[in-house]
Amino acid sequence: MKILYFAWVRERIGMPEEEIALPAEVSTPADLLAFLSKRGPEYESAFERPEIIRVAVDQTHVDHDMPIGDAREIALFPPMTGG
Amino acid sequence: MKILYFAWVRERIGMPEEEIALPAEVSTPADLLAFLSKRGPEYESAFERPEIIRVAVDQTHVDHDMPIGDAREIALFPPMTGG
Amino acid sequence: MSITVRIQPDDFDPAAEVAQLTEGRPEIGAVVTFTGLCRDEEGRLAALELEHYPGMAEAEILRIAEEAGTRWPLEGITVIHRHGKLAPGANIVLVITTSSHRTAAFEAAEFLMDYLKTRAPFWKKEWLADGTSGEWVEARDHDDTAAERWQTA
Amino acid sequence: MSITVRIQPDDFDPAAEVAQLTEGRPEIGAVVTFTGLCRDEEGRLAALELEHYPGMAEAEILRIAEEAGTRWPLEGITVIHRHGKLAPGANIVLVITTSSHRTAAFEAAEFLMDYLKTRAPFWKKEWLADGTSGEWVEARDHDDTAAERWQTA
Repeated sequence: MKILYFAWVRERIGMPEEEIALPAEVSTPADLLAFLSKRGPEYESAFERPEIIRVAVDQTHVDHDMPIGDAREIALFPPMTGG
Repeated sequence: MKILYFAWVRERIGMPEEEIALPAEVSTPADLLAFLSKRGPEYESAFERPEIIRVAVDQTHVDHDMPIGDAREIALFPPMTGG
Repeated sequence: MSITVRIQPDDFDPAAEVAQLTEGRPEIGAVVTFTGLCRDEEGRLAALELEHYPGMAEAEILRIAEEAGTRWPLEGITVIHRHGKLAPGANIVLVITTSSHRTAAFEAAEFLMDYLKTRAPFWKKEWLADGTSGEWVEARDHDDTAAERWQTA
Repeated sequence: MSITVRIQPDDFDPAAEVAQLTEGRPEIGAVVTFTGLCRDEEGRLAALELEHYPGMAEAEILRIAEEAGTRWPLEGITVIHRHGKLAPGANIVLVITTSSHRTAAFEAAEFLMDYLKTRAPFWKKEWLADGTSGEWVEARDHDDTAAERWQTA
Protein backbone atom coordinates (compact mmCIF):
# COMPACT_ATOMS: atom_id res chain seq x y z
CA MET A 1 0.00 0.00 0.00
CA LYS A 2 1.24 3.49 -0.86
CA ILE A 3 1.17 5.74 2.20
CA LEU A 4 1.57 9.52 1.78
CA TYR A 5 2.43 12.09 4.44
CA PHE A 6 1.95 15.86 4.33
CA ALA A 7 3.00 18.95 6.31
CA TRP A 8 4.31 18.26 9.81
CA VAL A 9 3.39 14.57 9.56
CA ARG A 10 5.76 14.37 6.58
CA GLU A 11 8.45 16.35 8.43
CA ARG A 12 8.30 14.19 11.56
CA ILE A 13 8.39 10.93 9.63
CA GLY A 14 11.11 12.28 7.37
CA MET A 15 9.71 11.25 4.00
CA PRO A 16 6.75 12.18 1.77
CA GLU A 17 5.62 8.63 0.94
CA GLU A 18 6.47 4.97 1.24
CA GLU A 19 5.23 1.54 0.22
CA ILE A 20 4.20 -0.59 3.18
CA ALA A 21 2.79 -4.11 3.18
CA LEU A 22 -0.12 -3.87 5.60
CA PRO A 23 -1.01 -6.91 7.71
CA ALA A 24 -4.54 -8.26 7.25
CA GLU A 25 -5.70 -6.96 10.64
CA VAL A 26 -5.26 -3.31 9.49
CA SER A 27 -8.72 -2.65 8.10
CA THR A 28 -9.43 0.99 9.10
CA PRO A 29 -7.46 4.27 9.34
CA ALA A 30 -7.50 3.87 13.15
CA ASP A 31 -5.83 0.45 12.75
CA LEU A 32 -3.31 1.97 10.33
CA LEU A 33 -2.35 4.78 12.72
CA ALA A 34 -1.86 2.29 15.58
CA PHE A 35 0.19 0.01 13.33
CA LEU A 36 2.42 2.83 12.02
CA SER A 37 3.01 4.28 15.50
CA LYS A 38 4.90 1.08 16.40
CA ARG A 39 7.38 1.46 13.51
CA GLY A 40 9.67 3.81 15.43
CA PRO A 41 9.98 7.07 17.39
CA GLU A 42 9.49 9.27 14.28
CA TYR A 43 6.13 7.61 13.62
CA GLU A 44 5.24 7.72 17.29
CA SER A 45 5.92 11.47 17.26
CA ALA A 46 3.93 12.06 14.06
CA PHE A 47 0.91 10.19 15.38
CA GLU A 48 1.11 11.00 19.10
CA ARG A 49 -2.38 12.55 18.85
CA PRO A 50 -4.00 10.17 16.37
CA GLU A 51 -7.41 11.82 16.80
CA ILE A 52 -6.29 15.01 15.04
CA ILE A 53 -4.80 13.20 12.01
CA ARG A 54 -6.90 13.50 8.85
CA VAL A 55 -7.07 10.57 6.46
CA ALA A 56 -7.75 10.38 2.73
CA VAL A 57 -8.27 7.03 1.03
CA ASP A 58 -7.72 7.27 -2.71
CA GLN A 59 -7.89 11.08 -2.42
CA THR A 60 -11.20 11.20 -0.57
CA HIS A 61 -11.62 12.25 3.07
CA VAL A 62 -12.63 9.35 5.34
CA ASP A 63 -13.35 8.91 9.04
CA HIS A 64 -11.01 6.85 11.22
CA ASP A 65 -13.48 3.95 11.44
CA MET A 66 -14.23 3.53 7.73
CA PRO A 67 -13.05 0.35 5.97
CA ILE A 68 -9.88 0.87 3.93
CA GLY A 69 -10.92 -1.83 1.46
CA ASP A 70 -8.65 -2.28 -1.56
CA ALA A 71 -7.34 1.28 -1.63
CA ARG A 72 -4.43 2.25 -3.90
CA GLU A 73 -3.14 5.06 -1.66
CA ILE A 74 -3.79 6.38 1.82
CA ALA A 75 -2.70 9.86 2.88
CA LEU A 76 -2.19 10.99 6.49
CA PHE A 77 -1.97 14.67 7.33
CA PRO A 78 -2.77 17.40 9.88
CA PRO A 79 -5.96 19.51 9.74
CA MET A 80 -5.89 21.58 6.57
CA THR A 81 -5.07 25.27 6.51
CA GLY A 82 -5.59 26.30 2.88
CA GLY A 83 -7.64 29.11 1.46
CA MET B 1 -38.93 75.81 -0.58
CA LYS B 2 -37.10 73.86 -3.33
CA ILE B 3 -38.97 70.63 -4.14
CA LEU B 4 -37.24 67.91 -6.23
CA TYR B 5 -38.86 64.96 -8.04
CA PHE B 6 -37.20 61.81 -9.32
CA ALA B 7 -38.03 58.83 -11.56
CA TRP B 8 -41.74 58.35 -12.26
CA VAL B 9 -42.69 61.06 -9.78
CA ARG B 10 -40.68 63.48 -11.94
CA GLU B 11 -42.21 62.09 -15.14
CA ARG B 12 -45.79 62.35 -13.88
CA ILE B 13 -45.35 65.89 -12.58
CA GLY B 14 -43.46 66.87 -15.72
CA MET B 15 -40.52 68.68 -14.15
CA PRO B 16 -37.47 67.79 -12.05
CA GLU B 17 -37.81 70.57 -9.47
CA GLU B 18 -39.68 73.72 -8.57
CA GLU B 19 -39.78 76.47 -5.96
CA ILE B 20 -42.99 76.46 -3.94
CA ALA B 21 -44.00 78.75 -1.08
CA LEU B 22 -45.36 76.33 1.52
CA PRO B 23 -48.19 77.48 3.78
CA ALA B 24 -47.46 77.40 7.51
CA GLU B 25 -49.71 74.38 8.10
CA VAL B 26 -47.38 72.14 6.01
CA SER B 27 -45.09 70.89 8.75
CA THR B 28 -44.41 67.24 7.79
CA PRO B 29 -43.84 65.26 4.54
CA ALA B 30 -47.38 63.85 4.94
CA ASP B 31 -48.73 67.42 4.97
CA LEU B 32 -46.59 68.28 1.94
CA LEU B 33 -47.89 65.31 -0.09
CA ALA B 34 -51.50 66.22 0.72
CA PHE B 35 -50.86 69.86 -0.16
CA LEU B 36 -49.15 69.03 -3.50
CA SER B 37 -51.85 66.53 -4.53
CA LYS B 38 -54.31 69.42 -4.70
CA ARG B 39 -52.19 71.38 -7.21
CA GLY B 40 -53.53 69.52 -10.25
CA PRO B 41 -54.10 66.14 -11.92
CA GLU B 42 -50.37 65.56 -12.60
CA TYR B 43 -49.62 65.91 -8.86
CA GLU B 44 -52.65 63.80 -7.98
CA SER B 45 -51.34 61.07 -10.28
CA ALA B 46 -47.79 61.25 -8.91
CA PHE B 47 -48.97 61.02 -5.30
CA GLU B 48 -52.03 58.77 -5.70
CA ARG B 49 -50.39 56.30 -3.30
CA PRO B 50 -48.69 58.69 -0.89
CA GLU B 51 -47.63 55.85 1.43
CA ILE B 52 -45.09 54.51 -1.10
CA ILE B 53 -43.44 57.90 -1.75
CA ARG B 54 -40.02 58.29 -0.15
CA VAL B 55 -38.95 61.63 1.21
CA ALA B 56 -35.54 63.19 1.73
CA VAL B 57 -35.18 66.45 3.62
CA ASP B 58 -31.87 68.16 2.88
CA GLN B 59 -30.63 64.89 1.32
CA THR B 60 -31.46 62.70 4.30
CA HIS B 61 -34.21 60.05 4.37
CA VAL B 62 -37.09 60.98 6.67
CA ASP B 63 -40.38 59.39 7.68
CA HIS B 64 -43.67 60.99 6.65
CA ASP B 65 -44.40 62.25 10.14
CA MET B 66 -41.08 63.97 10.84
CA PRO B 67 -41.00 67.77 11.15
CA ILE B 68 -39.73 69.49 8.01
CA GLY B 69 -38.29 72.39 10.01
CA ASP B 70 -36.32 74.98 8.07
CA ALA B 71 -35.21 72.65 5.27
CA ARG B 72 -33.50 74.02 2.16
CA GLU B 73 -34.75 71.25 -0.17
CA ILE B 74 -37.21 68.38 -0.03
CA ALA B 75 -37.08 65.50 -2.53
CA LEU B 76 -39.99 63.17 -3.32
CA PHE B 77 -39.39 59.91 -5.15
CA PRO B 78 -40.43 56.26 -5.56
CA PRO B 79 -38.75 53.39 -3.67
CA MET B 80 -35.14 53.18 -4.80
CA THR B 81 -33.86 50.53 -7.21
CA GLY B 82 -30.12 51.14 -7.38
CA GLY B 83 -27.31 48.68 -6.89
CA MET C 1 -10.12 52.81 7.30
CA SER C 2 -10.20 54.46 3.87
CA ILE C 3 -13.53 55.03 2.11
CA THR C 4 -13.88 55.95 -1.56
CA VAL C 5 -17.30 56.71 -3.06
CA ARG C 6 -17.79 57.73 -6.68
CA ILE C 7 -20.94 58.30 -8.74
CA GLN C 8 -20.07 58.52 -12.41
CA PRO C 9 -21.37 57.85 -15.93
CA ASP C 10 -18.08 56.22 -16.95
CA ASP C 11 -17.14 52.58 -16.60
CA PHE C 12 -14.80 51.45 -13.81
CA ASP C 13 -11.87 49.05 -13.60
CA PRO C 14 -12.25 46.69 -10.62
CA ALA C 15 -8.59 45.56 -10.83
CA ALA C 16 -7.30 49.14 -10.63
CA GLU C 17 -9.62 49.88 -7.70
CA VAL C 18 -8.47 46.73 -5.85
CA ALA C 19 -4.82 47.71 -6.44
CA GLN C 20 -5.56 51.16 -5.01
CA LEU C 21 -6.88 49.58 -1.79
CA THR C 22 -4.27 46.85 -1.33
CA GLU C 23 -0.88 48.05 -2.60
CA GLY C 24 1.68 48.30 0.19
CA ARG C 25 -0.88 47.06 2.75
CA PRO C 26 0.45 43.64 3.91
CA GLU C 27 -2.03 43.55 6.80
CA ILE C 28 -4.84 42.89 4.29
CA GLY C 29 -5.67 39.20 3.99
CA ALA C 30 -9.06 39.30 2.28
CA VAL C 31 -10.49 41.26 -0.62
CA VAL C 32 -14.14 40.85 -1.63
CA THR C 33 -15.52 42.51 -4.74
CA PHE C 34 -19.09 42.66 -5.92
CA THR C 35 -19.81 43.79 -9.46
CA GLY C 36 -23.40 44.33 -10.55
CA LEU C 37 -23.99 44.05 -14.29
CA CYS C 38 -26.85 45.09 -16.56
CA ARG C 39 -28.78 41.96 -17.60
CA ASP C 40 -30.64 41.65 -20.91
CA GLU C 41 -33.60 39.83 -19.29
CA GLU C 42 -33.63 37.16 -21.99
CA GLY C 43 -33.22 39.64 -24.83
CA ARG C 44 -36.09 41.86 -23.66
CA LEU C 45 -33.89 44.86 -22.75
CA ALA C 46 -31.82 47.21 -24.90
CA ALA C 47 -30.60 49.19 -21.88
CA LEU C 48 -31.19 50.25 -18.30
CA GLU C 49 -31.24 53.98 -17.62
CA LEU C 50 -30.08 54.92 -14.15
CA GLU C 51 -31.30 58.17 -12.64
CA HIS C 52 -29.87 59.43 -9.35
CA TYR C 53 -30.13 62.30 -6.89
CA PRO C 54 -26.81 64.11 -7.21
CA GLY C 55 -25.34 65.07 -3.87
CA MET C 56 -27.60 62.81 -1.83
CA ALA C 57 -26.39 59.68 -3.68
CA GLU C 58 -22.77 60.31 -2.62
CA ALA C 59 -23.81 61.39 0.90
CA GLU C 60 -26.04 58.36 1.48
CA ILE C 61 -23.48 55.84 0.21
CA LEU C 62 -20.84 57.48 2.40
CA ARG C 63 -23.17 57.12 5.41
CA ILE C 64 -23.71 53.42 4.57
CA ALA C 65 -19.94 52.86 4.19
CA GLU C 66 -19.21 54.59 7.49
CA GLU C 67 -21.83 52.39 9.16
CA ALA C 68 -20.11 49.29 7.70
CA GLY C 69 -16.81 50.57 9.10
CA THR C 70 -18.27 50.69 12.60
CA ARG C 71 -19.69 47.16 12.32
CA TRP C 72 -16.72 45.25 10.88
CA PRO C 73 -12.92 45.53 11.20
CA LEU C 74 -12.27 46.76 7.66
CA GLU C 75 -9.16 48.24 6.09
CA GLY C 76 -10.93 49.86 3.15
CA ILE C 77 -14.19 50.29 1.24
CA THR C 78 -14.67 51.42 -2.35
CA VAL C 79 -18.13 51.95 -3.85
CA ILE C 80 -18.60 53.12 -7.43
CA HIS C 81 -22.10 53.49 -8.88
CA ARG C 82 -22.71 54.44 -12.50
CA HIS C 83 -25.61 56.47 -13.87
CA GLY C 84 -26.96 57.06 -17.37
CA LYS C 85 -28.01 54.58 -20.05
CA LEU C 86 -26.20 51.24 -19.75
CA ALA C 87 -26.32 48.34 -22.21
CA PRO C 88 -26.66 44.67 -21.22
CA GLY C 89 -23.33 43.36 -19.97
CA ALA C 90 -22.23 46.80 -18.76
CA ASN C 91 -21.01 47.34 -15.21
CA ILE C 92 -23.49 49.15 -12.94
CA VAL C 93 -22.01 49.02 -9.46
CA LEU C 94 -18.77 47.99 -7.77
CA VAL C 95 -18.29 47.33 -4.06
CA ILE C 96 -14.88 46.38 -2.67
CA THR C 97 -14.12 45.57 0.95
CA THR C 98 -10.72 44.72 2.41
CA SER C 99 -9.93 43.30 5.81
CA SER C 100 -7.49 41.08 7.67
CA HIS C 101 -10.17 38.41 7.78
CA ARG C 102 -12.51 37.02 5.18
CA THR C 103 -15.72 36.98 7.23
CA ALA C 104 -15.59 40.73 7.83
CA ALA C 105 -14.91 41.42 4.15
CA PHE C 106 -17.77 39.17 2.99
CA GLU C 107 -20.37 40.40 5.47
CA ALA C 108 -19.54 44.07 4.93
CA ALA C 109 -19.80 43.69 1.14
CA GLU C 110 -23.23 42.04 1.48
CA PHE C 111 -24.36 44.72 3.93
CA LEU C 112 -23.22 47.48 1.55
CA MET C 113 -25.08 45.93 -1.38
CA ASP C 114 -28.28 45.37 0.62
CA TYR C 115 -28.26 48.98 1.78
CA LEU C 116 -27.32 50.38 -1.63
CA LYS C 117 -30.35 48.61 -3.08
CA THR C 118 -32.78 50.03 -0.54
CA ARG C 119 -31.32 53.38 0.61
CA ALA C 120 -29.16 54.87 -2.16
CA PRO C 121 -31.24 57.28 -4.29
CA PHE C 122 -31.00 55.57 -7.69
CA TRP C 123 -33.82 54.48 -9.98
CA LYS C 124 -33.71 52.15 -12.97
CA LYS C 125 -35.83 52.53 -16.08
CA GLU C 126 -36.00 49.82 -18.72
CA TRP C 127 -35.39 50.52 -22.41
CA LEU C 128 -36.82 47.72 -24.53
CA ALA C 129 -35.20 45.84 -27.40
CA ASP C 130 -37.72 47.43 -29.83
CA GLY C 131 -36.35 50.90 -28.98
CA THR C 132 -39.25 52.10 -26.84
CA SER C 133 -38.96 53.10 -23.22
CA GLY C 134 -40.41 50.55 -20.83
CA GLU C 135 -41.31 50.65 -17.17
CA TRP C 136 -39.46 51.88 -14.15
CA VAL C 137 -38.06 48.87 -12.31
CA GLU C 138 -40.13 48.19 -9.21
CA ALA C 139 -38.48 47.85 -5.83
CA ARG C 140 -38.54 44.26 -4.65
CA ASP C 141 -39.75 43.21 -1.21
CA HIS C 142 -36.89 40.75 -1.26
CA ASP C 143 -34.40 43.63 -1.13
CA ASP C 144 -36.09 45.18 1.90
CA THR C 145 -36.02 41.81 3.64
CA ALA C 146 -32.33 41.44 2.79
CA ALA C 147 -31.58 44.86 4.27
CA GLU C 148 -33.64 44.21 7.40
CA ARG C 149 -31.47 41.28 8.45
CA TRP C 150 -28.71 43.75 9.40
CA GLN C 151 -30.91 45.67 11.77
CA THR C 152 -29.98 45.37 15.40
CA ALA C 153 -32.52 45.55 18.17
CA MET D 1 -22.80 25.99 -15.09
CA SER D 2 -19.08 26.20 -15.89
CA ILE D 3 -16.50 25.24 -13.26
CA THR D 4 -12.79 26.02 -13.53
CA VAL D 5 -10.34 24.77 -10.88
CA ARG D 6 -6.61 25.37 -11.07
CA ILE D 7 -3.80 24.64 -8.61
CA GLN D 8 -0.66 26.47 -9.65
CA PRO D 9 2.53 28.09 -8.34
CA ASP D 10 2.03 31.12 -10.59
CA ASP D 11 0.10 34.25 -9.79
CA PHE D 12 -3.38 34.79 -11.22
CA ASP D 13 -5.20 37.77 -12.74
CA PRO D 14 -8.67 38.20 -11.22
CA ALA D 15 -9.79 40.60 -13.98
CA ALA D 16 -8.90 38.11 -16.74
CA GLU D 17 -10.69 35.31 -14.86
CA VAL D 18 -13.81 37.45 -14.39
CA ALA D 19 -13.78 38.33 -18.11
CA GLN D 20 -13.55 34.63 -18.94
CA LEU D 21 -16.71 33.95 -16.91
CA THR D 22 -18.79 36.94 -17.99
CA GLU D 23 -18.03 37.85 -21.62
CA GLY D 24 -21.03 37.36 -23.90
CA ARG D 25 -23.18 36.25 -20.95
CA PRO D 26 -25.85 38.99 -20.55
CA GLU D 27 -27.85 36.82 -18.16
CA ILE D 28 -25.20 37.39 -15.46
CA GLY D 29 -26.16 40.19 -13.07
CA ALA D 30 -23.78 39.57 -10.17
CA VAL D 31 -20.09 38.74 -9.90
CA VAL D 32 -18.48 38.13 -6.51
CA THR D 33 -14.73 37.67 -6.17
CA PHE D 34 -12.78 36.70 -3.09
CA THR D 35 -9.01 37.11 -3.12
CA GLY D 36 -6.99 35.77 -0.21
CA LEU D 37 -3.61 37.46 0.28
CA CYS D 38 -0.50 36.54 2.27
CA ARG D 39 -0.33 38.79 5.34
CA ASP D 40 2.93 39.83 6.98
CA GLU D 41 1.50 39.44 10.51
CA GLU D 42 2.87 42.81 11.62
CA GLY D 43 6.25 42.22 10.02
CA ARG D 44 6.76 38.82 11.65
CA LEU D 45 6.58 36.82 8.38
CA ALA D 46 8.93 36.70 5.38
CA ALA D 47 6.70 34.21 3.55
CA LEU D 48 4.07 31.52 3.75
CA GLU D 49 4.89 28.20 2.14
CA LEU D 50 1.88 26.32 0.83
CA GLU D 51 2.09 22.55 0.54
CA HIS D 52 -0.69 20.61 -1.15
CA TYR D 53 -1.70 17.08 -2.08
CA PRO D 54 -1.54 17.01 -5.88
CA GLY D 55 -4.48 15.30 -7.47
CA MET D 56 -6.62 15.34 -4.36
CA ALA D 57 -6.48 19.16 -4.10
CA GLU D 58 -8.04 19.56 -7.57
CA ALA D 59 -10.53 16.73 -6.99
CA GLU D 60 -11.68 18.04 -3.61
CA ILE D 61 -12.12 21.63 -4.82
CA LEU D 62 -14.07 20.33 -7.81
CA ARG D 63 -16.34 18.38 -5.43
CA ILE D 64 -16.89 21.53 -3.33
CA ALA D 65 -17.65 23.59 -6.46
CA GLU D 66 -20.13 20.99 -7.74
CA GLU D 67 -21.83 21.01 -4.35
CA ALA D 68 -22.13 24.82 -4.55
CA GLY D 69 -23.68 24.42 -8.01
CA THR D 70 -26.41 22.19 -6.61
CA ARG D 71 -27.20 24.62 -3.78
CA TRP D 72 -27.31 27.96 -5.63
CA PRO D 73 -28.42 29.04 -9.13
CA LEU D 74 -24.93 29.90 -10.42
CA GLU D 75 -23.72 30.61 -13.93
CA GLY D 76 -20.05 29.92 -13.21
CA ILE D 77 -17.40 29.20 -10.59
CA THR D 78 -13.65 29.72 -10.82
CA VAL D 79 -11.28 28.64 -8.05
CA ILE D 80 -7.53 29.15 -8.31
CA HIS D 81 -5.26 28.16 -5.42
CA ARG D 82 -1.53 28.79 -5.46
CA HIS D 83 1.18 26.66 -3.84
CA GLY D 84 4.84 27.22 -3.04
CA LYS D 85 6.52 30.04 -1.12
CA LEU D 86 4.55 33.29 -1.23
CA ALA D 87 5.65 36.68 0.08
CA PRO D 88 3.42 39.06 2.07
CA GLY D 89 1.02 40.84 -0.25
CA ALA D 90 1.01 37.93 -2.73
CA ASN D 91 -2.24 36.37 -3.90
CA ILE D 92 -2.98 32.94 -2.41
CA VAL D 93 -6.47 32.02 -3.51
CA LEU D 94 -9.15 33.35 -5.86
CA VAL D 95 -12.82 32.39 -5.82
CA ILE D 96 -15.25 33.85 -8.37
CA THR D 97 -18.98 33.16 -8.52
CA THR D 98 -21.41 34.50 -11.12
CA SER D 99 -25.19 34.42 -11.03
CA SER D 100 -28.29 36.30 -12.13
CA HIS D 101 -28.76 37.38 -8.53
CA ARG D 102 -26.44 38.78 -5.95
CA THR D 103 -27.49 36.66 -2.97
CA ALA D 104 -26.62 33.41 -4.73
CA ALA D 105 -23.23 34.77 -5.81
CA PHE D 106 -22.38 36.02 -2.30
CA GLU D 107 -23.51 32.91 -0.44
CA ALA D 108 -21.81 30.51 -2.84
CA ALA D 109 -18.51 32.42 -2.61
CA GLU D 110 -18.63 32.28 1.21
CA PHE D 111 -19.52 28.60 1.12
CA LEU D 112 -16.61 27.86 -1.23
CA MET D 113 -14.13 29.72 0.99
CA ASP D 114 -15.38 28.05 4.18
CA TYR D 115 -15.03 24.61 2.59
CA LEU D 116 -11.68 25.38 0.98
CA LYS D 117 -10.34 26.31 4.42
CA THR D 118 -11.48 23.10 6.05
CA ARG D 119 -11.54 20.42 3.31
CA ALA D 120 -9.02 21.29 0.58
CA PRO D 121 -5.70 19.53 1.27
CA PHE D 122 -3.40 22.54 1.66
CA TRP D 123 -1.10 23.36 4.55
CA LYS D 124 0.64 26.63 5.36
CA LYS D 125 4.07 26.92 6.94
CA GLU D 126 5.41 30.22 8.20
CA TRP D 127 8.83 31.56 7.19
CA LEU D 128 9.98 34.19 9.62
CA ALA D 129 11.42 37.63 8.90
CA ASP D 130 14.80 36.48 10.34
CA GLY D 131 15.08 33.83 7.58
CA THR D 132 14.29 30.79 9.72
CA SER D 133 11.39 28.47 9.15
CA GLY D 134 8.64 28.88 11.71
CA GLU D 135 5.61 26.83 12.65
CA TRP D 136 2.94 25.18 10.56
CA VAL D 137 -0.17 27.30 10.76
CA GLU D 138 -2.71 25.66 13.05
CA ALA D 139 -6.25 25.02 11.87
CA ARG D 140 -8.68 27.38 13.58
CA ASP D 141 -11.85 26.19 15.28
CA HIS D 142 -13.44 29.32 13.85
CA ASP D 143 -13.05 27.89 10.33
CA ASP D 144 -14.75 24.63 11.28
CA THR D 145 -17.62 26.58 12.80
CA ALA D 146 -17.89 28.69 9.65
CA ALA D 147 -18.06 25.55 7.50
CA GLU D 148 -20.63 23.89 9.77
CA ARG D 149 -23.21 26.62 9.22
CA TRP D 150 -23.76 25.26 5.69
CA GLN D 151 -24.61 21.77 6.88
CA THR D 152 -28.18 20.76 6.34
CA ALA D 153 -29.96 18.36 8.67
